Amino acid sequence: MVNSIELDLLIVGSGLAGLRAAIQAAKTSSQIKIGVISKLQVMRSHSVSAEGGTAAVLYPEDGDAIESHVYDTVKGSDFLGDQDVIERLVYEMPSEVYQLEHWGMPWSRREDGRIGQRNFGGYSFPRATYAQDKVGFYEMQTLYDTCQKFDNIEFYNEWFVSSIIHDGQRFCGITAIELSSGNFYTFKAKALIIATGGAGRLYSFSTYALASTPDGLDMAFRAGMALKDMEFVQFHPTGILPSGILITEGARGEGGYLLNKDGERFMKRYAPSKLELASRDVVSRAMMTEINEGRGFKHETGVDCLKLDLRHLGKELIIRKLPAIREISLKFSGVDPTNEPIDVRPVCHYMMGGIHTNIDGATEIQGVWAAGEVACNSVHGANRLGANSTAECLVWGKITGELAAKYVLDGKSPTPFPLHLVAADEKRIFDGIFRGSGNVNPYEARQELTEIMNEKAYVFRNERDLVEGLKKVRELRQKSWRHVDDKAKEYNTNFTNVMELDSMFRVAEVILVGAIARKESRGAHARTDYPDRDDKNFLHHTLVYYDTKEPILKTHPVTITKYKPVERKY
Amino acid sequence: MAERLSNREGIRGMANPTRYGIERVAYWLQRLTGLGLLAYLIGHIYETSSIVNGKVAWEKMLELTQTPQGHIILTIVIGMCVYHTANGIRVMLGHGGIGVGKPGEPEYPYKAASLNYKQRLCIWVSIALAALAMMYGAAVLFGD
Amino acid sequence: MRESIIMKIHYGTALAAVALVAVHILFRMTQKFSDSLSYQNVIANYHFLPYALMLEVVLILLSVHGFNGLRVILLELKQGVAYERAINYGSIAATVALVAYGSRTILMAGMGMS
Amino acid sequence: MAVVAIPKASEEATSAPTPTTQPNTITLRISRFNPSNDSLPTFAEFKIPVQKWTTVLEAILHVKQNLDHSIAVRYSCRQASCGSCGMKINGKPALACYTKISEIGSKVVTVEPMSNFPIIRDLAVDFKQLFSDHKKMKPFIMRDDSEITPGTKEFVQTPKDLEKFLQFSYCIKCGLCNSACPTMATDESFIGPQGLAQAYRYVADNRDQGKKDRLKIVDQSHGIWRCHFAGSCSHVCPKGVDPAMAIQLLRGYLMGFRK
Ligand SMILES: Cc1cc2nc3c(=O)[nH]c(=O)nc-3n(C[C@H](O)[C@H](O)[C@H](O)COP(=O)(O)OP(=O)(O)OC[C@H]3O[C@@H](n4cnc5c(N)ncnc54)[C@H](O)[C@@H]3O)c2cc1C
Ligand code: HEM
Ligand code: SF4
Ligand code: F3S
Ligand code: FES
Repeated sequence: MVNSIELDLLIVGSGLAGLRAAIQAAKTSSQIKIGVISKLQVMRSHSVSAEGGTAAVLYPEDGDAIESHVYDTVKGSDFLGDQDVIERLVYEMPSEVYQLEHWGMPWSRREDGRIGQRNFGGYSFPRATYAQDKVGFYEMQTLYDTCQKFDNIEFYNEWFVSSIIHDGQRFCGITAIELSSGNFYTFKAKALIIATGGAGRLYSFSTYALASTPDGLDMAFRAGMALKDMEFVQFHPTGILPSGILITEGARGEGGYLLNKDGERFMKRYAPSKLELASRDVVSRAMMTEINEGRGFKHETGVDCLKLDLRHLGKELIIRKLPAIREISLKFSGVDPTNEPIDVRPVCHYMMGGIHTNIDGATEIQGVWAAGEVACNSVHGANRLGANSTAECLVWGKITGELAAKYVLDGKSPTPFPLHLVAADEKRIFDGIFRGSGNVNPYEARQELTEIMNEKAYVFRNERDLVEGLKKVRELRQKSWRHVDDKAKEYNTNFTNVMELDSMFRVAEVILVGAIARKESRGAHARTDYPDRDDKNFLHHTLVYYDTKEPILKTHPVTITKYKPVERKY
Repeated sequence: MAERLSNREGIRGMANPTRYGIERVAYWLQRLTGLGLLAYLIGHIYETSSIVNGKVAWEKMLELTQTPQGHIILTIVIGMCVYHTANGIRVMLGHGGIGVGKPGEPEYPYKAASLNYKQRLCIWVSIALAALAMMYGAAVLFGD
Repeated sequence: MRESIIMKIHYGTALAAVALVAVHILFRMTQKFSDSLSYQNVIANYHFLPYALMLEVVLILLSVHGFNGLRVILLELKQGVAYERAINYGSIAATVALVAYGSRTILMAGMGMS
Repeated sequence: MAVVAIPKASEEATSAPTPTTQPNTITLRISRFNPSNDSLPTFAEFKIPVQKWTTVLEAILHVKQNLDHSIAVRYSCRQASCGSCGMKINGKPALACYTKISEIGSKVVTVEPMSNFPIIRDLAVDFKQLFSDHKKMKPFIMRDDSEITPGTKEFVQTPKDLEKFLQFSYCIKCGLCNSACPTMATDESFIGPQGLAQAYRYVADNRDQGKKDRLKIVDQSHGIWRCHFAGSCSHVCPKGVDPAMAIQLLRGYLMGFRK
């Protein structure tokens, strides 16, 4: 018999989006029971690593403007962002910043006691609101701590959610494993918010937390929801070697230079006006071009890289404004940025794509919303601007939290719970994975998969590589890695790791399929064989649906309100 | 059993002063000397109570303490008393938030401001004072 | 009682004791240490009322401080409602007992009952 | 045009990070214990290769991935910002992802679960008490107008005001302080340095008005007075939070030394 827990609203994921949604739902009604379920403990989600800032228009009196933020984002998205969605983000953001401030967020301050903002890539005004260089951490802490005010939010720490259960139209519940005991549970509820974050661990060189695997994307995908625009993967220009830990764009925002082997600030040749602060896709491509043309450095690990120079900023500024950067490079690379440049290389950093939602974050299943990085409401289009993602998490956390709570209060009569789906899922994971057998080490398979992605679907892509990558992924997937050698029930992360791998294969395939189909270069998706943007044939979103054989591709129109696509220059 | 399941370090962990720097040693000494002084206080009151039983009883009691062992114990008590008093005053001020440093933005590699040199100096001074007092006391006691 | 009040007493007794214990020890130093402990001298001390009173005060201060210190240690060693209640009342009882026993000496020696 | 020239497919150089320097070999001893099957923890030993930048977490994951899949260990960010990977490394509490094998200076590295937390399995420990004590400290801004209305701007807070509590906001809830504290070693009801430091973090925030409430909460028989300023918490804190300072400053209010 499967254990069962009944709640009103389920939120899967305790990152920024999940926590913001929980607070909003709890504020909307103290009557509904809210469960925040995460495979990690609270405050361990990837969001704590966000460093640089959160974009918002706070100072119109100093020259910033809503329209400017909207246009910067539209342009950053290479015109693939839905403009109504972008407007919503920009309009909602200032109050989110103030709300966080009222909840205790330690935003860095100007001398006059007002909130501080810094420069960020792709913006025409310094509007990245910052709290040193630990923005995501402080936001998480503020939200988590604020959650403690509410008695109707319950945290389920270290529960691995495996599937979404619905009756074809309406949401019914989820299945999950409690890690500490290993027991399998059903959660029944009226509404669900998926906030499981990004999936950057699909790449071997990545800024993401080790837990950022596509389980959430995959559970929605398997449940019949579309994944949208998955081919757009952002590569951040400055991942430190050898670990791939992020050096925030704030480092360039404060005035850092990128240098090649000749000591040249090469960005002047690629983006003469914005230089290092052009949008990320542009900078990453410039860096890979420098490296490919032989002007890179060789790191002692054998990897090609370039240098990020902060020395001219002065020790005082670095310590005050970029303490975490200094700490990371001292600790993990043994380099003190106050007197030595840092070795960096473009690194997998963000997924523009995600679960297809509308402007409200609603998915195609009634009662299911998605928020944060896992969702794709098309606010980022083909390339996200830095500092817009934590913003997205906050805004759609709030929106979906409120809508889901209201939906619960509306109290549609429950449909009979499809117990057979629970049984099927139990069979899938316990018979198919836990009791599986084989001789391929799943961890080696995972390593190989992520290396294929890194090689074949990196900053520059082409037909041959992508097709070969897809073929390799499919071959690898056929191998017998689907087994769990750890037979214990308690805290069996071997088991969850293999489930994660299972989801990685499906989502990697979606990325490759989408990338092959998009025969143009737009935003983060740069094809050497189709170097130009093609608005005639590809100004649309990619939707991918699950099918037992091969994923099914569809398209979806882009919403354009004010800004017609033009050529993108920085 | 419960102790193991909760994985608490237990008394041995509490009473092990070796791992976390001089502040932990100071804590440990404060406890030890506190307990030692309490034991002495009880003994001392028992000792002095003999006076109500007359001169003979009193002198018999005194004799008991005026042995080399008795002198060693008294010397230790002197040391304990001085250390516990001096360090006690440091701890008391610390508990009131005095001399524990000022909050700021710590720089990596982090050094806790509350474990500052003033605190460490005071600890060493307490230990040194106790040692001096013990030497003086021993000189007086054994000098007789 | 609020813990802060108890602990203020703990610190207060300690501070007051510092001064008084110093006097007590200095009395031992007014002459050769062993002479100071001769029966006559000690009895004379007890008959000197201010000194006897001071001894009484020191006795109370140190008993309160010492047994409260012991209570703190014991509270930290083990937890449980019954245990903690026993420790709390036990330490009060021990304090009272020690003070009573010590006062008996001071009283009897001071009144010249021996 | 500022668009980046895209190289021909053939010109692309792809390079996966493959180390070229020679690895060292060390012995990693991992404490193994599953309370439902075992009566006592045991050690499993592994010989593994390490580079100069290899962290203890990477070493453990190397074992998990290649030698024994069943090791239970908690991790996430691998950059000392999530607080998952606290454990005892050669006897002292530390973050595994923040301790390089090369800085330990020993050929044998022993990892055990943090003390003072119940063991779930192997290196993974139970944080229920820490989270619930944190919640008891009312770790949020207490004032009537903490929800904004249209047009609300920020509460003014100068960099100086910020400095009074920012340091204590660094806490990543890793629990190392609680595992080092001597009171925690025996006192199951003690709030612990993590919670007490967070109580001070909010008290010291000029936007907060909940000082009285929180002082009352910590002023209990297993509250703030069970800290003896042993400093071990600050000694092991990986983020420079300095809980010992926070606790003494908070107690300053109760002692009447601070207003
Ligand atoms: C290093 C780095 C720096 C960044 N800096 C910035 C920045 O400066 N500004 C900015 O705007 N953005 C930044 N970003 C992006 C931003 O941090 C993320 O997009 C955002 O934090 C995502 O938050 P989230 O709430 O969607 O998901 P996450 O924080 O990733 O949370 C996902 C949650 O889902 C849970 N989960 C996942 N799968 C399951 C499952 N199967 N069962 C149960 N639970 C599950 C996880 O446990 C976790 O709690 C940065 C990203 C990186 C990698
Ligand atoms: C006269 C000077 C003294 C001073 C200034 C003093 C000060 C202190 C202080 C500040 C503490 C609290 C330590 C803490 O909470 O961490 C303490 C604890 C203690 N004191 Fe004293 N004390 C003195 C004398 C004595 C004497 C004479 C005795 C014996 C009767 C004694 C017994 C104890 C005990 C048992 C403790 C508990 C130890 C602990 O909690 O660690 N003290 N003292
Ligand atoms: S205070 Fe420091 S050691 Fe304690 S939980 Fe917070 S970060 Fe960890
Ligand atoms: S180690 Fe414990 S005793 Fe106090 S100073 Fe830190 S909480
Ligand atoms: S893994 Fe996040 S702190 Fe070590």
